[in-house]
Amino acid sequence: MDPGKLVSAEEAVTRIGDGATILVGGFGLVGAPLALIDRLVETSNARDLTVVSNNIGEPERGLGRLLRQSRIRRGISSYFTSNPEAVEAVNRGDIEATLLPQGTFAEAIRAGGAGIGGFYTPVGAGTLLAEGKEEREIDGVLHVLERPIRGDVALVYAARGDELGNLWYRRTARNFNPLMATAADLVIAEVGELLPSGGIVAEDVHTPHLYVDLIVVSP
Amino acid sequence: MDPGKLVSAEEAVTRIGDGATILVGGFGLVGAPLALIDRLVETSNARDLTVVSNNIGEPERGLGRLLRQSRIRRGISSYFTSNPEAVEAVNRGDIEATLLPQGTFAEAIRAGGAGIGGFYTPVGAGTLLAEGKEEREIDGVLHVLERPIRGDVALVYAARGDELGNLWYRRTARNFNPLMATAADLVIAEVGELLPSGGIVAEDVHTPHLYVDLIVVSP
Amino acid sequence: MTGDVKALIAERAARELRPGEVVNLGIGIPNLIPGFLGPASGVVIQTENGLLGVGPRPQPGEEDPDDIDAAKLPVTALPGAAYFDSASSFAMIRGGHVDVAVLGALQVSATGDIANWAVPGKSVLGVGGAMDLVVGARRVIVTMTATSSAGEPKIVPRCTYPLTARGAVDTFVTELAVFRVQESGLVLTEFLGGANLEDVAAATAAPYEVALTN
Amino acid sequence: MTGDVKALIAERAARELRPGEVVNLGIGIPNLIPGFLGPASGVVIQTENGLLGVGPRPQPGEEDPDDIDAAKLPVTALPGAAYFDSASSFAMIRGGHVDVAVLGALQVSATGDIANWAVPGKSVLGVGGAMDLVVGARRVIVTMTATSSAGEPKIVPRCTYPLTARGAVDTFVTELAVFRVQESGLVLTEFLGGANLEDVAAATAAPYEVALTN
Repeated sequence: MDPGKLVSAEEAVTRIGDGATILVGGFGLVGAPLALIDRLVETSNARDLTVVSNNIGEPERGLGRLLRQSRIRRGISSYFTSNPEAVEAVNRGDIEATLLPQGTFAEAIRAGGAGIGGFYTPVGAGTLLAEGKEEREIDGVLHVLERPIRGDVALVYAARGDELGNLWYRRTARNFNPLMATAADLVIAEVGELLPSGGIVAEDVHTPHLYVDLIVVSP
Repeated sequence: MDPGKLVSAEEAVTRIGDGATILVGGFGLVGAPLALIDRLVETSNARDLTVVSNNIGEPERGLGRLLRQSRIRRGISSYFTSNPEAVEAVNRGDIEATLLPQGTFAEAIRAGGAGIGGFYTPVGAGTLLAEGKEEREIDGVLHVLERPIRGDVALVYAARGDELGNLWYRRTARNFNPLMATAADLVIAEVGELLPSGGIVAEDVHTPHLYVDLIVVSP
Repeated sequence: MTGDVKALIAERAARELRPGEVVNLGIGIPNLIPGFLGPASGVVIQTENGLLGVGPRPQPGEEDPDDIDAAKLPVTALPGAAYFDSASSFAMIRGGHVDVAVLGALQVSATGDIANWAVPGKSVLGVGGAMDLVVGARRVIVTMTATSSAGEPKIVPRCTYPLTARGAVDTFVTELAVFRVQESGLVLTEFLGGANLEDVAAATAAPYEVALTN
Repeated sequence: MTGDVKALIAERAARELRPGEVVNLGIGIPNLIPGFLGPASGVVIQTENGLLGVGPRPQPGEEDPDDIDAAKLPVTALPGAAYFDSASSFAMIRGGHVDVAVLGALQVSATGDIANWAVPGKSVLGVGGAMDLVVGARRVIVTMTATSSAGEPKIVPRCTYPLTARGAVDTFVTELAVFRVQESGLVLTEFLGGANLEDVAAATAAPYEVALTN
């Protein structure tokens, strides 16, 4: 029905421009759209990227490759520490780091996709991570106001996708992918297996197809 | 593994006390836990209830039966209008009505279950439904601050449940049920079919079992 | 309002929808639109009670009790449909992922304000998803008769009924004309059902320009 | 810290968990706890990267690349397990649906403050789910050695390291003792590994009462 969504990884990453904010799925490398990242590293020249991802890959793997190319200007993440090279890059001042508690990070991306202007969470209130943010007591508990996160492009990975763009994630490879698929102007889904339309049980679609703009099949 | 969750509908509704706030799933009667509601009507005397439900049933059906018994003190809903008797009861002053846009209603229940202290939505800002609520401009758009909704007890319906309490909802009977299952101190799930533990594919569990306290099998 | 008038409006509104667009249809005239969309229209229908990919009405006797739309009428689901909960559905709507909302109105203003949920002096006890839809959908089309049953124009300089949202509507389709809300003001772009300038003038209380596009 | 010390702490912490409780286990000592839970413990393990019902580590060669825990180590899933996305997982945690979080700490105070994610003077670039867990879990158990590798007591009158959360911790388990944070102040309820009052006094900088429960 919508054959226009299916493209090559190389073609897909041409849609990422200089200065873009990209949301990248995965918890560590599990559920990360590795073919898309590799093509971004190898065939795109987009620079000054803001990367929103729970981790910045590992040395030489995933987003760690992009980091080595000095193409990341800013990272928004809950755990830079899993890639020592990301920590070094931040400490050298090569990339700007915004750290969020992992649940706030997830919720802020969900809010970005859901048209929520901001939300109050008790997590992080009264700590270093609330500095510069509005805080208020709600029912006697200190909360911090967090803002939604959106991207220009989201790169997500799903084990299964159908031709319409419905997605189904396998085991813990789901993680941030469904949230990120809602929160970017252009959503590129890398799928392990491409099914005909309707190949995912309608109740068990994790990401409905309206969120997905382009589909790339993993090599 | 947790046989203690399985009870009769009659036993389950004894857990609803006078003055309780109850969250009741369903869009109209579709996805409403009708056996639980019927037992609440027929075997419980709990009064002065606050009912949080998208609709207040229909005359003589679902929550409409409870309404006829004058046991509802307050309704929080997006659409009282679908039961003319609910409208009459409000107009007579018999029940207090709190009206919310349907998306705000859903999001507030989700927030109640997710530990969110409040959220800003553009929906309803500047209208009658924002009266008495805090409003602020975010990125040039007027938003209204909405508070989370929680209940003492949630009554939900799922086509399938397993012995642990994992739930799977069928077609549009899902609606508010998964949200309500997260947002009450005691969650009672009426299930159409009871499966052994693991009878729902792990990726396709809609409500993980930790949310469910009691399971009742539909007659 | 006769069935002919409703059909006229629905047919014209259907032509506003483009292949691939995700559309939410309100109760009343908008619910007639699917009858005017060809099978190859490519329009995808979302219903806010939790289904993307609404198909035709089922044959009598083939209704599935769990498959309804927001009007609580039986529906079918097309291959590739997806079901989701109400928070997810309104996240979709509020988040701008539904391309078009088509819904009725009691009043609309020349600047796209809409009042469609409450009448002054009556208790306001039903809003449903109307506010979410007009705020969240990328394009909002109002389908309505030009005047109320009392003969009052519904297109007014300023809504006197309680607002659903301000500046939210892009297009009005009545039995007389199509109007576009533009930066410069309201523009009549097309006559319908053989109406002329005089007919529209008599049924419209707000100022508008005329710039026919066909 | 020797393996014996870690095992001692993990074993004692395991006995804090009750059948039916949903527990999230942090990296390090907490990750040893499953080894001390019998198969009939009834404890359900949640990992914040999206799995409720974590089972034993897989046999070598039987790892599934999509099945990991928050420490990024391979896990299995038990029958009746459920997977979910990260927003749902932290909704579960923040919303108070996880009964117990067990995690390590750099410092804790007599009032239950905890510092476990940042060292002063170093860049703070990793927080993960620690803040969400200590705020959201109904009961928070800290497992840690009594003193730092430099020999400094970790139980202090007031945390000098950046806080993870204030007043969040209920129980500390070290290799020397079990402490409960109560309204009245910190209470030592049990000695571990043959330690005595003197050992604990030397390793503890915060004031505490002693009220042995066994």
